[in-house]
Amino acid sequence: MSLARDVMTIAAVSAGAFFFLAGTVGLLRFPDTLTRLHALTKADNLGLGLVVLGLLPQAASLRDGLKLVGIWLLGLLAGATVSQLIARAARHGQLNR
Amino acid sequence: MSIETVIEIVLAAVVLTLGVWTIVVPETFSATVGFVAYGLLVALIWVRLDAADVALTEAAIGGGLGGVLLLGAAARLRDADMMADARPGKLLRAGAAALSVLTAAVLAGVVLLLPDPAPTLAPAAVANAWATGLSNPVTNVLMAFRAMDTMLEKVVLLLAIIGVWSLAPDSAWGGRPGPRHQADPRGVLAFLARLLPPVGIVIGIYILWTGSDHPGGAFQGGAILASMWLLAIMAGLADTPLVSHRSVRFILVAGPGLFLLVGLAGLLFGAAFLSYPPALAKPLILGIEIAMTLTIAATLGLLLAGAPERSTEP
Amino acid sequence: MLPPAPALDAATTPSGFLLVLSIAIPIAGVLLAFVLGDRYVRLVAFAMVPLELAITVTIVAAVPHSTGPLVYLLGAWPPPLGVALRVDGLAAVMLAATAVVISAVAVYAGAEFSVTTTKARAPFVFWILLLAVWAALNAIFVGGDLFTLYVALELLTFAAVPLVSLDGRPETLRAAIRYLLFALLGSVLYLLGTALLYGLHATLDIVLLSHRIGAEPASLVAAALMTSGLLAKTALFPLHLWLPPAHAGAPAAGSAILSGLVVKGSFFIIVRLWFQVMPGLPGFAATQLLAALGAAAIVFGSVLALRQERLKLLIAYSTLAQIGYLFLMFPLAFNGSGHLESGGALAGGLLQAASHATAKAAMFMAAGSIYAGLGHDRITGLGGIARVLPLSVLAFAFAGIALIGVQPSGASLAKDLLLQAATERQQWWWAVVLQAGGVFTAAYVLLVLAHALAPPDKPVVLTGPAPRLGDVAALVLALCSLLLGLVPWEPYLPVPYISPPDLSGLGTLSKSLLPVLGGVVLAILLSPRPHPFASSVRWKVAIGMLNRFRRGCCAFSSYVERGNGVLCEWPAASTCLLMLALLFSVLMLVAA
Amino acid sequence: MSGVTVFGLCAAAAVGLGLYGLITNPQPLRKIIAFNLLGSGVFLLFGVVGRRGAAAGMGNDPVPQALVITGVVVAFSATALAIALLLRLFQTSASVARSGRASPGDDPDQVGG
Repeated sequence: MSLARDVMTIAAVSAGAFFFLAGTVGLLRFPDTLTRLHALTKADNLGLGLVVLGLLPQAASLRDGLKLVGIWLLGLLAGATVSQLIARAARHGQLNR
Repeated sequence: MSIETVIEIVLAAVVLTLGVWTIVVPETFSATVGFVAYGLLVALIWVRLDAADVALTEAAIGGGLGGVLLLGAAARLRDADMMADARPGKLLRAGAAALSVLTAAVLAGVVLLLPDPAPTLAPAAVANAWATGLSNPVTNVLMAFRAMDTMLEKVVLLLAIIGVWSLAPDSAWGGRPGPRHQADPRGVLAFLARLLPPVGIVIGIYILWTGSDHPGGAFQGGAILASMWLLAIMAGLADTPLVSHRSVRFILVAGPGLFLLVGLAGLLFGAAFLSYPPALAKPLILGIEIAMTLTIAATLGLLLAGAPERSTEP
Repeated sequence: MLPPAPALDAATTPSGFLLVLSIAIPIAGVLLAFVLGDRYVRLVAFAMVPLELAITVTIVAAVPHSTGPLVYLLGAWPPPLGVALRVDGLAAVMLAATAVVISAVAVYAGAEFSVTTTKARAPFVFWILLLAVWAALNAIFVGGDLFTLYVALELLTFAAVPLVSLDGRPETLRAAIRYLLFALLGSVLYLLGTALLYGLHATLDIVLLSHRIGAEPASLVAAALMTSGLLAKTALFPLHLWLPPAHAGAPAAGSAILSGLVVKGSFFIIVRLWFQVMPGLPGFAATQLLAALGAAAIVFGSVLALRQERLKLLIAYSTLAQIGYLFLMFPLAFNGSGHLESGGALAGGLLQAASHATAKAAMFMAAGSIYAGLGHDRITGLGGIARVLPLSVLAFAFAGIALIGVQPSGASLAKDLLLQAATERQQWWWAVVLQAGGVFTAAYVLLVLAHALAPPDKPVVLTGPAPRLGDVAALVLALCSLLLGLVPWEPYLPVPYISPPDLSGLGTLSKSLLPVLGGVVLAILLSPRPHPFASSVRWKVAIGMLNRFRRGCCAFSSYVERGNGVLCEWPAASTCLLMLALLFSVLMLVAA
Repeated sequence: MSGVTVFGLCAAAAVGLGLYGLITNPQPLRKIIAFNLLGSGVFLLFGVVGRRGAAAGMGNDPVPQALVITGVVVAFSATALAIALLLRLFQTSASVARSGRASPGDDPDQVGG
């Protein structure tokens, strides 16, 4: 049982780490703000989600598990809002790089 | 070398790289962003040092509110070169670099020379925890053993507010701090500012409450409440209060005031100034912490809002 | 397990609760005034000042009757876990000086900072900060824990900085920023030292540390870092870049507090550190370096004071010189067995601090009255002022005479004590510096008085009413400083026997006259502007002969000014700070 | 134990970095950032000291932790005060310059937005 949990954790967290890596590379390499944002939100939403998913089997109690999911949801909310704001600012031409 | 040491070395290296970048990058705005990232990663170091209370504080201040403060200033001072001193010459910079490296080297040497096993007060703090009934030793130190420092620190916060307000133009004295923020009421910021505060307030209160037994406490909780308030202000849902308003003033002194009153009660009726009778210790400390959380939230929010700029008359 | 606390400290002493009140009452005043708001601020301050004064008097009266220091254990927790407050004789002297100066400033500022509907901001800030400065200083004087002292020191900085920029002009804002940043740099270095000390000894209590500390390299580095950080906050040469603009820019009552008291806070912590935490560690060379910086401060501060055009700046530079004077006691307290001895030299230093606090506050208050009366404070435009503002000029004169060290002022007793220590320790060079310091002081005081007593070029028109009550407060403060030498100091300070001042003797007369005469000569030689001294024919002849020499002196003083300009650049000053920290580490390591 | 040493060296380096920035950076805001960096190095040193003093079932001595929390609050207040001074100086010198030149410059109130 614990082996299955560990395998799932390793798989999901590795996948999450991969998305973070890809997102970071994209953030550094993509040419303009909107595409960079695209890369960043992938890392945030999917990467963080997968990491949280991977950690859930390791949670000691239901409360800890709920806290983990709460972190993911708050991360999603913040990420979505901030990317919206940045994208709007970029479209209005305030960020020219 | 264990995997943990490798992670720690990588973490330290990333933190230092960010630190170097923060210092040498030419644009002030980039330096500010670098500092925010630095602060968040330093919070991770605190976790690795097994100091979760400090990690929370560092994340709330170094990466959070401190970042907001610095970013706001960087945005407002975008082309403020007139305030800069002359750029020091190459020779001076080399000298300063040499001296800083030397100082860091001396410090590093001293750190390596610290005695082993290290002297510690942890056993004493744990052994005396009975006096308060709280099982978070950091809260015990802050609220009981070294309560004087905490009280003076709250007065420092109040003086910072007075110092910031003292910079108001005479015409705006008693008015509202900072500019009035306008945001699209159906925009995403306003949406967030409606959605997040209920959650944030619950989390802030939870962190205050859990601080008596687990990592957390008045300062960390207050910082979260302050950020919720600031979010509402930035989204245009709320305005900064009049600084002359009596209730604002009252909230700002509630924490240190209650602290002082409980302390004086201990002087008059109890064992000593800032001592708590063991039976009442927990409720008294919690009461002070609740008042302090409110005070801290208001203080941090107003510190970020800045000096009064708009006079009482519209 | 940790060794138990020494028996001396194990319990609160009977009147220990007074120490708590000495901090709690001004804090209560701050909180109350803040809530009640603009209209009642001054009222709260006026209620708190006598209360706090009474508590200080009680503490000072209680100290001689106690066998050791008065002790209070906060929360009944003994150190190292808890924090203790302690008052010994040194702290009592500083508490008393603070109480006297703040009370006088409160009387002085009563009229200037009254609340009117049009300007409520400045009075609100001023009165609250006055109480906050008091709370912070008392916490520094009675605090027995190095970290509590850090918080108190920050409290002091936060109370002092807004006083500088109270009028909101760009120059004073700039001065305030510079002051704040440099003070923060200093306090971070201090905090770094406390971190190291905690890592070594797991306590920050002053008494416990003094038992545990040894000549470990880490302790010495910590001490060096803390010392240099505190020197930055005390503005000892060459770390003085922030002081003159900050002290000259504040309103007069604020300047009196800043110059008279605020710099003494960090100075007092240095004294605690060197004399109580680690009397055996610094070694000969470090004490000599400290006093050498003091001597340089005397020369720089005095020469620059003589070159100022504005009275307030002159007084600010005089503070720079007087701060240097405070550091001359360190080598003189260094005895044959390699310890800093709490003896006559320490008494002299503390006495000098107390008399400078009173005299300098009085000087700034008098200068403020003069500024209010004339609408300017150009020194060359002071002619005739003695006739229209006699009280202000008298207060300035008394304060100046007290600073010069004319019998029976506190400064003269301090000088006697330090000179005696110099003879005992066979360090004649500091005796020379001590005497020269008196001559320099006389030079800039006499320069101002000569201008003030000179006949006016044109009739003097007062732009504002003369603040009578304020001038009386300044005068009382100046008289305090002038009579400090007559106070029986034995219960508080380790004063060795000194023959009582003999006011009529020939020796006394010459001792008082010599610095004055020397001062006249120096003032003529070093001040670049035309002199009121030079108006009489006889002087003209003398000066004609001296002219070449005078030109040389002027060149010297302009070099000093240029050098000062370089040192007052931010990078240079902060580099000096680091260099001092490293230098102190090296000197202490070599001595250990 | 070696993790503690790593962070101890990291703290020393952060102090050095902060000092260098504070000395050489001409802009006040950058000085404030450098001060914060310096401060975080000092706090980390406290943390390392506390971590070394782990005992009695605690991973970190609570006393230095409490000192750091107090110190962080003080440093934040200092930053806020310094920035307020800076913004006010910016406003006043801008308005002084404006009235001096009598030409329409940037209104500092509008820059913040």
